Amino acid sequence: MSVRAASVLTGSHFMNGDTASAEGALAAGCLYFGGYPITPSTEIAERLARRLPEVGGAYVQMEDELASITSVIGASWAGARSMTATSGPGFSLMMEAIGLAAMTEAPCVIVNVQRGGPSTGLPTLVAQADIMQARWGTHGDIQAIALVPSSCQEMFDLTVRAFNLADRFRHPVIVLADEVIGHLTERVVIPEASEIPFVGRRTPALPPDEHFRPFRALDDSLVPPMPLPGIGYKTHVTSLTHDERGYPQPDAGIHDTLVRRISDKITRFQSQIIDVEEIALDDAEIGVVAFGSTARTARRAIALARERGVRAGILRLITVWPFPEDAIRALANRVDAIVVAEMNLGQARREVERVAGLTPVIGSHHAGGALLPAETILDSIMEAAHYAQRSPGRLASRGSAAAG
Amino acid sequence: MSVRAASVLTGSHFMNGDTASAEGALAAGCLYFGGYPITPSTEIAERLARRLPEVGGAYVQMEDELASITSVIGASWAGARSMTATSGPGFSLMMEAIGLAAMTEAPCVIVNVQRGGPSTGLPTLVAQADIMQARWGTHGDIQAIALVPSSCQEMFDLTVRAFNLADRFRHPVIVLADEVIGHLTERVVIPEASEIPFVGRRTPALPPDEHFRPFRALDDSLVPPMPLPGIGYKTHVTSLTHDERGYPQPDAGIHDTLVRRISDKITRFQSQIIDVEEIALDDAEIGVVAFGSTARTARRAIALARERGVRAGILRLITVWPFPEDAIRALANRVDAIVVAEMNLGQARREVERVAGLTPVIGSHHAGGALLPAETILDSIMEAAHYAQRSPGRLASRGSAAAG
Amino acid sequence: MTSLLQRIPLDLSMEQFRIPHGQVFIIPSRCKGCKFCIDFCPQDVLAESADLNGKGYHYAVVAEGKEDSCVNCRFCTLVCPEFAIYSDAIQEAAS
Amino acid sequence: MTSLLQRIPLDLSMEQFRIPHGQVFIIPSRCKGCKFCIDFCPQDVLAESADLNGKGYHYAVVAEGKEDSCVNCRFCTLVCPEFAIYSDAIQEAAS
Amino acid sequence: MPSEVLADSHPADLLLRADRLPHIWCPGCGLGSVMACFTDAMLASPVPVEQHVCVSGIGCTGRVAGYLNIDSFHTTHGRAIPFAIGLKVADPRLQVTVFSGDGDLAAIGGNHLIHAARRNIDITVICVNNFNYGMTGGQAGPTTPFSAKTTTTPRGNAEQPFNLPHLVATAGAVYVSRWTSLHVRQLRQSMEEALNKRGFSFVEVLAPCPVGFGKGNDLGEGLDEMWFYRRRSIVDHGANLEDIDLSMSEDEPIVLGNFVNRERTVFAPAVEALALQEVLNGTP
Amino acid sequence: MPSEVLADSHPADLLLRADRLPHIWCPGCGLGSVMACFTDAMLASPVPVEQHVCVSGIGCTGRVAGYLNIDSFHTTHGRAIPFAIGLKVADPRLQVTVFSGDGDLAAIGGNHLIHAARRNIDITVICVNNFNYGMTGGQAGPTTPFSAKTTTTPRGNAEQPFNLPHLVATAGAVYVSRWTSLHVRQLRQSMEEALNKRGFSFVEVLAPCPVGFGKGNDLGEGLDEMWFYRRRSIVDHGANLEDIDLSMSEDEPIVLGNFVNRERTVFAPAVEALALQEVLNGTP
Amino acid sequence: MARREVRLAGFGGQGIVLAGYILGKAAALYDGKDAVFSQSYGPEARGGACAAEVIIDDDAVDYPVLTCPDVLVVMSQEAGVKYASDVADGTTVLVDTDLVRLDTSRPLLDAPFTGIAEQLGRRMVANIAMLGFLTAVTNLVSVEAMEEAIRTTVPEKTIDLNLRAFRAGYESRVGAVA
Amino acid sequence: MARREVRLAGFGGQGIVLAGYILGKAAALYDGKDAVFSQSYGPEARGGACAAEVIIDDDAVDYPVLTCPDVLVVMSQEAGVKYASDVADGTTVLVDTDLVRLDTSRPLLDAPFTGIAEQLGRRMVANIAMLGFLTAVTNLVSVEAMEEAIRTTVPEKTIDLNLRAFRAGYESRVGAVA
Ligand SMILES: Cc1ncc(C[n+]2csc(CCOP(=O)(O)OP(=O)(O)O)c2C)c(N)n1
Ligand SMILES: Cc1ncc(C[n+]2csc(CCOP(=O)(O)OP(=O)(O)O)c2C)c(N)n1
Ligand code: SF4
Ligand code: SF4
Ligand code: SF4
Ligand code: SF4
Ligand code: SF4
Ligand code: SF4
Ligand SMILES: [Mg+2]
Ligand SMILES: [Mg+2]
Repeated sequence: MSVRAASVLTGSHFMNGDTASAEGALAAGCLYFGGYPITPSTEIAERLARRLPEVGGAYVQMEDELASITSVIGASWAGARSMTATSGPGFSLMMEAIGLAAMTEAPCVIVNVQRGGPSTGLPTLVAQADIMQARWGTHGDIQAIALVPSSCQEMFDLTVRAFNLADRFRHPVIVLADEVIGHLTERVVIPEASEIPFVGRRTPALPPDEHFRPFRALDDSLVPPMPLPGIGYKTHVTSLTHDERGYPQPDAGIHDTLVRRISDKITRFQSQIIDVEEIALDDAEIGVVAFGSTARTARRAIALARERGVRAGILRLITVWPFPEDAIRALANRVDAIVVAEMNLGQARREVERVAGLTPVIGSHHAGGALLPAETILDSIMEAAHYAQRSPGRLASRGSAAAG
Repeated sequence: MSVRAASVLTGSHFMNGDTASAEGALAAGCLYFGGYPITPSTEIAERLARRLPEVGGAYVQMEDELASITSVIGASWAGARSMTATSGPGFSLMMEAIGLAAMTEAPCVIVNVQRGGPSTGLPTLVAQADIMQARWGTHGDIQAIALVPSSCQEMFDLTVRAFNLADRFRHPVIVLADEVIGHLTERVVIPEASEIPFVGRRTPALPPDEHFRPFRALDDSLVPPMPLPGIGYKTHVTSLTHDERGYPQPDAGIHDTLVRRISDKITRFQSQIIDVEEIALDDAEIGVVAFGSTARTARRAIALARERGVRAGILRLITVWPFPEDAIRALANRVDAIVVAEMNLGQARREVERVAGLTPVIGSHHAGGALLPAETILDSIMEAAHYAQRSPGRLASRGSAAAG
Repeated sequence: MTSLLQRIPLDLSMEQFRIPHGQVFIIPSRCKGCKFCIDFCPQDVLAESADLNGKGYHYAVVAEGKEDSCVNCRFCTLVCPEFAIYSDAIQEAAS
Repeated sequence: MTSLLQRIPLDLSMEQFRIPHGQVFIIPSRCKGCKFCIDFCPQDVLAESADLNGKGYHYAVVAEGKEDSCVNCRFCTLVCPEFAIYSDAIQEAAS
Repeated sequence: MPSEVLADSHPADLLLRADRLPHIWCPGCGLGSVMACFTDAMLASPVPVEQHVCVSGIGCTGRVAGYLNIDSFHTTHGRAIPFAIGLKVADPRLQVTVFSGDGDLAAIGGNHLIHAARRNIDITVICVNNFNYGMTGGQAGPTTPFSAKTTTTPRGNAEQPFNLPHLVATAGAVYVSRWTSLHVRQLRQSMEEALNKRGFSFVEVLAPCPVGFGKGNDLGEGLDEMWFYRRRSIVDHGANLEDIDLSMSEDEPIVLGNFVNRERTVFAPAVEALALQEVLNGTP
Repeated sequence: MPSEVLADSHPADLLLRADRLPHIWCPGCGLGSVMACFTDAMLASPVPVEQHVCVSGIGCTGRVAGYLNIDSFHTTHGRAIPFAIGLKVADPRLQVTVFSGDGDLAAIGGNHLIHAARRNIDITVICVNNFNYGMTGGQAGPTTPFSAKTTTTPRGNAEQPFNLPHLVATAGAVYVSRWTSLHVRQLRQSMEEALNKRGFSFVEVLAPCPVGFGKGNDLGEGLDEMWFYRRRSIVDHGANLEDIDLSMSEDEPIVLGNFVNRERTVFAPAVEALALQEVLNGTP
Repeated sequence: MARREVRLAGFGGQGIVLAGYILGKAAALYDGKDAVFSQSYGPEARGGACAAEVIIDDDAVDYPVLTCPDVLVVMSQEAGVKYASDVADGTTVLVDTDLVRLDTSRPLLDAPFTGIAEQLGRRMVANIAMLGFLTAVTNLVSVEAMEEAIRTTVPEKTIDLNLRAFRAGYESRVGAVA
Repeated sequence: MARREVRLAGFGGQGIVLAGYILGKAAALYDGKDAVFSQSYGPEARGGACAAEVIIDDDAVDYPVLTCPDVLVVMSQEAGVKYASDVADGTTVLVDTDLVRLDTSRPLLDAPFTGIAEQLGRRMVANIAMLGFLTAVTNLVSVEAMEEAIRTTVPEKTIDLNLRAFRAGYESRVGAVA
C-alpha cells in the first residue's frame, strides 16, 4: 500500500472541485490518466500532470478524446487504475469507447464536468444536460453508473468511490460533475490513507491453466475475475460478442447471454451503488429532486418555500445511474407533488415521471449557462403545492420544457 | 428539377433495403454523400458511389465517421441535400457532430442500419438497440427526429421523407433502419419524379443586407430561412451559443432562448412528423408496440395470438422520435395491456411506460443477433392477456430485461 | 533595425520603389499597447503615446522628428493585431 | 526461380550454410490450395496433390523426384497462410 | 504635415465584423496580426470576396472565423477540414480557407489534415502554431517543443513535436510554407499564393501566445516573442523539410520559407455545383 | 526417405489458438503468411512469450489478435494504438505489438499512428496493407492506389494513396520497413528487428486480398498477386522515402527494404510499473 | 399459394446469391407475388459456405426470415453438411449430383447442374441451370417470370447463355419426369 | 455571522484570483467558517477584466454563486464600470485610489493599495495590501486567519513581503480610522 499512502494528501485543503477530483483519483490509487484538455475539466488534467509522476503514475496527454479514453481502457487492462476527464464535446467523442469498456469489462473512471451544450455551446458555463447521454450515449444496450457531486468534498469522495465501483463491477464509472462544482473552491478534507475506502479489482485466484475462462463469472456477482496480461493467462479480449473464453461468436444466444450478464451484474446489485440524501423530507408535502450544484440551489429554495408556509424537502440524487427508482417511488408515496430541478430541459424529470405513479411531477429547469435561480425552483414548489392541493389524482406532468 | 428527374429510378425493382435507401436519397435530390464503410450499411455507400456521379452529385469516402458526418454538415451549408450512412460504432462516433448539426440548424440525413452492440458486437447481425442513443447520444439538450422503416419500400420512402423533414425543420434526421431490413431484398416501387414528395429548404426571401439575421425565425415555425454561402449573406455560423446574428454569446438567457427554440421548433410541430400504423387494433384487447423488422414479426405473432383467442393488434411506430406519446396514450386507453416488442433490453418500453398511465406494459425483447421470434412476442401477448384479466388496475411494468 | 525587415520592401511592386511617403492613421481606442508596430517599423517612425487610452494603454503615435519618415511599407498595417493603425500613400509622389 | 528468393539463404546463420536437408511436414486438412508454397519454393520441391482434402482442395505434397531437394529454408513454413506445411532439418548434417 | 492622423475606422474593417471588435485575444497575442495579413491577402485574391468562406475549428485561432465579415463557419474542435471539404465539394465555386490553431488542426484534427493533403483537395489551410492550446489555458500539444513548460508539462515536455510543413508535405500538400506573425509581408504574400494555388495548400504561422506559452517559458510578453522570432528566424525556401524542426534552443534557427510549390492531381469528385441550386427551391 | 510426412499439428500451433483454426481468412489471403512470420519473430524475440501482447483493431487483419495464443486485444476500429499506449505506459514490461490493417491504422486510426510515431513510444506496429478495406467487402481506403477499382471507386480511385513508410518516418518513427507477404524471410527478420528496437517501429506488409482487391483489379487469385509482387518488387534499403509511392502500374517498381533505423528520445512518462501491482489486490 | 421458403446453399463463387435474387425477383416482379430474398452474412462464412434465402407468398411476407425451408437446394458438399439437417419432413431437397453426395434416406431431386452448365461451355451458369430445374420441379414461379427475371438481371452479353442454361436445367427435369 | 458575499474585481495580472483564494481559505480553514471561492470564467474576459467571488457563512454555503455583494473591491477602472452598478444599498465598496476613480455618490472606503505595495518595493503585492485593508474594515475574517492563509499559500520566499504588505494595508485603515 505504499503507493497509495504517498498519493494521499491527508489534511484540510481549500481546493477547487476539479483539483479535489484529481486528488480523489490519486487517493484511490489511480496511476494512469489519459486526457485531452477541455474547459471546465482541464484543471483535473493539469493537477494530475503535476502529481501523477510524483507518485509513480503516468499522465499522458493524448491527441484527442478518442485516444484518451481508449488508452485509459488499455491501461486498465494492464492492471492500472486509470481515468480520464472531459466535458460535453469530449464526452460525446468517448461514446464509442465507453461501449468498448463495457463490452470488455474494463474498469475505468470518466469525469465529465458538464458545461452548456449542445455542441461547443457554453464552454465556461454550467449545465446538467448530459444526464441521459451518460446512460444512453453509446450504441447497444449497456448500463451506466454515474455519480453526481454537489460539493468539492464530494468531488474527492465520489471520485474515490467511482474507482471502487469500477473495480467492483468491472464497468466504466462516470462522475457527472458540473462546471459550478468543478470551478468552485471549498474546504476539502482528505482523510488518512488508511481511511480511504478501497475495493480492489478481483483477479483470478488460480494461476493460468487451460481451463481458465476469462469471461466466466464464478459467482452470483456475475463479474469474472480480471486477469493481468504478461503473466501467462493468454487472455483474448475482444469488442465483438464473445463467449466465456473471450472468443468471438456471432450468435444471438451468446449475445443475449453476454449483454444481459454485463447489464444484470449492475442492476442486480444496484442497491450497492445507489445513494441519495434526504434533506428536510420528514414533514415535506413537496419533494424536490435535485443533484449536483442544483441541489445547493434547492436548499435555498426549500428554505424560502418554508418561509412561505410550504413544507418542501429535497431528495438529492448522489447516484443518477442506476436511477434511484425505489427512492423516487418512496418519495412519491410520501409527498403530494414532486419538483425535479435540473439545468437542462427536463431529463431526470422523465425518469421521475416513469416511476412516480400518481404523484404529479413538475419540472423546474432552464438550459444552463448559470445556476438555476432559487426563485425558479421556489416558483415550481409553489406551483406544485397549488396543484397538489387542487387535484389529488394523477396529473399530467407539466414543466416548461417541451417533451419529445 | 432536371437533376431530380434524372436521379429518380422510376419503376418496380427488386432491391435490398440499403440500396432502396440510396435510391430514396437520390430521388430526394441528395447530391452529397460523405461516408465510411461499415456493415450492414455499406451497400448504401457502394450504391451511391456508383450513382451519385451519374446525377451530378459527389460521393466522398472520408477517413472516418467524424469526418463523414462533418463533411455532410459542410455540404449542407453549401446548399446540398447531403447524407451519410453508418451503423452502431460509426453512429457513436457521430454523436458530437450531430450536436453541431442541431446547433447550426444544418439539415442532413443519417441512416443508421442497426446491428448488435455494444461495441463492435455483432457486425452482421440485427438489433434495435440504438433507439435511445438516437435521442440522447449527444451532450446537451436537442430533439431527435428518427424514422424506422419496416420494409425495403419504406427504406426508400422514409429516406425521401427524412430529407424533407430535415429541410423543413433544419435538423439532422435519422433513419433508424436495422440489419434485417437493410439486407433484405424486396419489391420497391419508385414513383415518377413528379410524385416524389418534396419539401425544400427555406432560404431568405430578400437579398443580403445589414439587417439580415441568419438565426432569427421569421414566423411561428421557429425555423430561420437558411442562407447559402457565396452570395453575400456573410453568415457567421458557430457551434457556440449564439444570438440571432449568429454571434457567440456566453449568456444564460441567450442560451435558453436558443436551446428552447431549436427544441420547440420540432416539438411544436411534432404532429407533422409523427407517423404510426395501426394494425388490427379495432377490436384489440392487447396492443403490441413494435417497429422496424420486429413489426413484421409482430404481425405473425398477433395472428398466432388470435388463433389462440387473444385479440391482439399492433401499433407500428414509423417515427420513434419525437415519441408518439399521444398514439400510445390512445392505445393505452383502448387496450387492456401493452406489449412492447423490440430487439434490445427494453428501450422504447421505457417511453411507453412513461405515458401509458395505468395500462400494464410488458416488454418482449432480447439483445439482438436474430429477429425476435414470433413465439417470444406471442408469449408476451399471452402473458399480457393473463395479467390484464387478473388485475385491471395499474401493474408494475414487467419484462425480462432489467431496468435501470 | 536589421536585415530581415529591411529586406521587406524588396517584394513591393515597382511603382512603390519611388520611396513613397506614407501617412500613418491611428485609432487610439483600439490599441492595446503591444508595441509590435513601434519596435519593428523599419523606419522607426512610431513611439508610445504619453497619455493612456480608455483601456489604459499607451497607444502608438508618430515619434517626434519622424513626421516625414514613413515609407508606407504597410508593415504596421499588417502587424497590428488590433486593427488600430494603418498607413496610406501620401498623394503627391515624393521623389 | 529467380534472384529474389535465391538470395534468401544469405541471411541464414552460418551453420545453415552446410546446405542442410530438410524434411517437409504437411497437414493436408488445413491446406486451402493457395499454391504459395508450391510456386515459390526456391527448390521447386512442392506440387499439388492428386486427390482433394476434406475441404475440396488439392493440397501441397512433395513433387516426384524432389524427395531430396528440400534445403529446409523454411520458406514454405513462413509463407503458408494456413499453418498447413513446415520443414525441419534432417538430423544427419548433409555436407 | 501632421504626425499621425486620428481615425475611427480601419480599411480592413470592411472585411471584419467590426461590431465585434475588440476581439477577445490577449494583448500581445499574434492572432490579430495573422488575421490582418489574411484580410489583405483575401483582398488581393482574384476571387470576389463573396465567394470566400472561412472555416475554423475551436481555439483562440478558431475565433478568426467569427471576426471575418464573410460567410464563415466556426465548427467543432478538430473538424474544420472535413466541414470545409463538404463545402468545397458541394460548391466548388467557393474559395475555402481553413483558419485554425495547431491543436485544432494537428492534435484532434491531425487525421483530417493528412487525409486532406493526401487527397489534394483544393482548399487552403492556415495553421497558427503558438506551440500550445491557448484557449484552454496553455497546455502542451503536438507542436509544443521538447522540454518546453506548459501547464500539463510542468517538468518540461517529454514529447517531441511535429514538424508540420514536413508532415503535410509528406502527406501530399502541393503548397507548403512557414512564416511568423512578424514576417507580415512574406506571410501575406504566401497566403495569397496559397489562395491562388489549385490543390491543398498549407501555411504554418508561428505566433506569440504570451498568456498560454510565453509566460511559462521565459518568453515574456508577446513583444519579446516577436523579438525571439527576429533573432532566430532564417529564410530558406529551399530548405530540406527534414531539417526544419522547431526547438526551444536559442542556437537552433527557425527556418522559414515557401518550401513547396508543385503540381499533383487535384481531388475533384464529380459534382456539378450549379445543379445544386435547382434542388433547393421547394419553397423560396 | 519418404516424400512428405503427414502431421496433425504445426510447430507454430503453440503460439496460436489452434482450437480456432481454420481462421476466417479467404483462400489466397496473405494474412496467414504475415501471421506465420510474426509467430516466428516472436519466438526469436528475447522477451518471454508471456510478456508479448498483441493489440489489433477491426478488420480482417484485426483478427490476428484472436488467433495468437498470447494476451491479445481486439479493440475497436482504429484505436489499437491508443489502447496499446495505455498498456505499454501502465506496464512497460510488456512487449506490445499492434497488428492491424491499413484501413484501421491509416484511415480511421491515422491520427493515432502519426502521434504515436511522433511521441516515439516503444511499441511495434505491423500494418498489413492490402490496398482496401477487406472486412467490409473491398472498399477504397487511404492506401488504395490511384485509379484502382473497388466497390466505392467503380470508375477508378480519384484519390492518391499515402506512402506509409514515408508518412510514419516523417512523423517520427525510428524503425520503418516495407515488405510483402511473399518476402517472408526478410519480413520475419524485419519484424524481429522491429520488436527489438526501442521506440516506435513500423513494418508495412503488402499482402494479397484476392476477394476485396484482387478481383476488381484484374489481379486474379492470391497467387497471382504474389506473382505480381515477385515481378515488381525491388529491394532498396537506402531508398529515398519520397520515391517509394505505390501505384497500379506494372512499370513502377514496388520498393521494399528496411528503410529507417535510427535513434530518437523514447517516450517514457514516469510510471513505475512494478508499483502497479500493489494497488490491485484489494481482494485477491 | 401460401408462404413458401427456399434455401439455396453452396460455396462462394457459384452464383448462389444471384440465383436467389433472380428467383425472388421473378416472384415479386413478374408473378405478382410477394417475395423477399436475403443472404447469410457473417465473417465466418468468408469464401466458404454461402447461402441465400427466398420467401414467396401470395400475401405480404411478414416475418422476413426463413424458419424452415420448403425447398432446399444444395450445391456443395459443405453446404450439404451444414444445412441438410435443418429441414422438415416435407422439405423438397435438390442437389447438384456433380458436387454433392448426401448421406440421407430422404428422397432427393437431383441433377448435374454443373455438368449441364459445362455442356454449355460455362461452368459459371450452373446456378441458372439449377434455377431451371427448380422451376420445373416446384410450383414456386412461372417459367415466364423466371426468364424475364434473368433477362433483366444478368449482364446484357450473357442473357442468351443464361437463358439457355435455364432451359437446359428446366428440361433436364422435364425430360426426366416425362 | 450570516452569509456574506464579496466580489474582488480588477484586471488580469493584479492577483485578484489569488486574493480571493486567500480570503476564502482564511475563512474556511482558519476561522472555522464555511467559505467558497470562485472566479469568473469566459473567453470574453481574456486578459481584461477579472473578478473573484468569495462567500462566507457560519453555516454551510448553499447557493455557491454570488447574488449581490456585501463587499465589492474595485482594483481597476474597467472593473469599476462593470461592477459598480451591481450592488445593493448596504454594499461596502472598497477602491484602490491609485487606479480607480468612481463617479458615484455612495460612500467609498478607499486606500492607495498600489501605492502601499510600491512603497514595499513590489507593485505585485497590491492585492495583499488590499486584503489587509479589507480585513481591517470588514468583520469577514480574523487577522490571524488571514496571515495563516497567506503563509500557507504564497511562495515560501515571498511570505515576508506578503505579510508586510498585508499589515501595511491593514494599518493604512486602522491608522485612518484612529
Ligand atoms: C472535442 C473537444 N475537445 C476539447 C475541446 C477544448 N478545446 C477548445 S480549444 C482547444 C485547443 C485549442 O488549441 P489550438 O487549436 O492550438 O488553438 P489556440 O487556442 O492555441 O489558438 C481545446 C483542447 C473542445 N472544445 N472540444
Ligand atoms: C467505427 C467503425 N467504423 C467502421 C467499421 C467497419 N469496418 C470494420 S473493418 C473496416 C476496415 C478494415 O480495413 P483494414 O483495416 O484495411 O483491414 P482489412 O480487412 O483490409 O484487413 C471497417 C471500415 C467499424 N467496425 N467501426
Ligand atoms: S507604414 Fe511602414 S514605415 Fe510607415 S509607420 Fe508603418 S511600418 Fe513604419
Ligand atoms: S501594433 Fe497596434 S495594438 Fe500594438 S502598439 Fe501598435 S497600434 Fe497599438
Ligand atoms: S523448406 Fe524451403 S526448400 Fe524445403 S520445401 Fe519448404 S520452401 Fe522448399
Ligand atoms: S501454402 Fe499452405 S495452404 Fe497454400 S498450398 Fe501450400 S500448404 Fe496449402
Ligand atoms: S491565450 Fe494565447 S492564443 Fe489565446 S488569445 Fe491569449 S495570447 Fe492569444
Ligand atoms: S477479404 Fe481480403 S483480407 Fe479479408 S480474408 Fe478475404 S482475402 Fe483476406
Ligand atoms: Mg495553439
Ligand atoms: Mg486493408
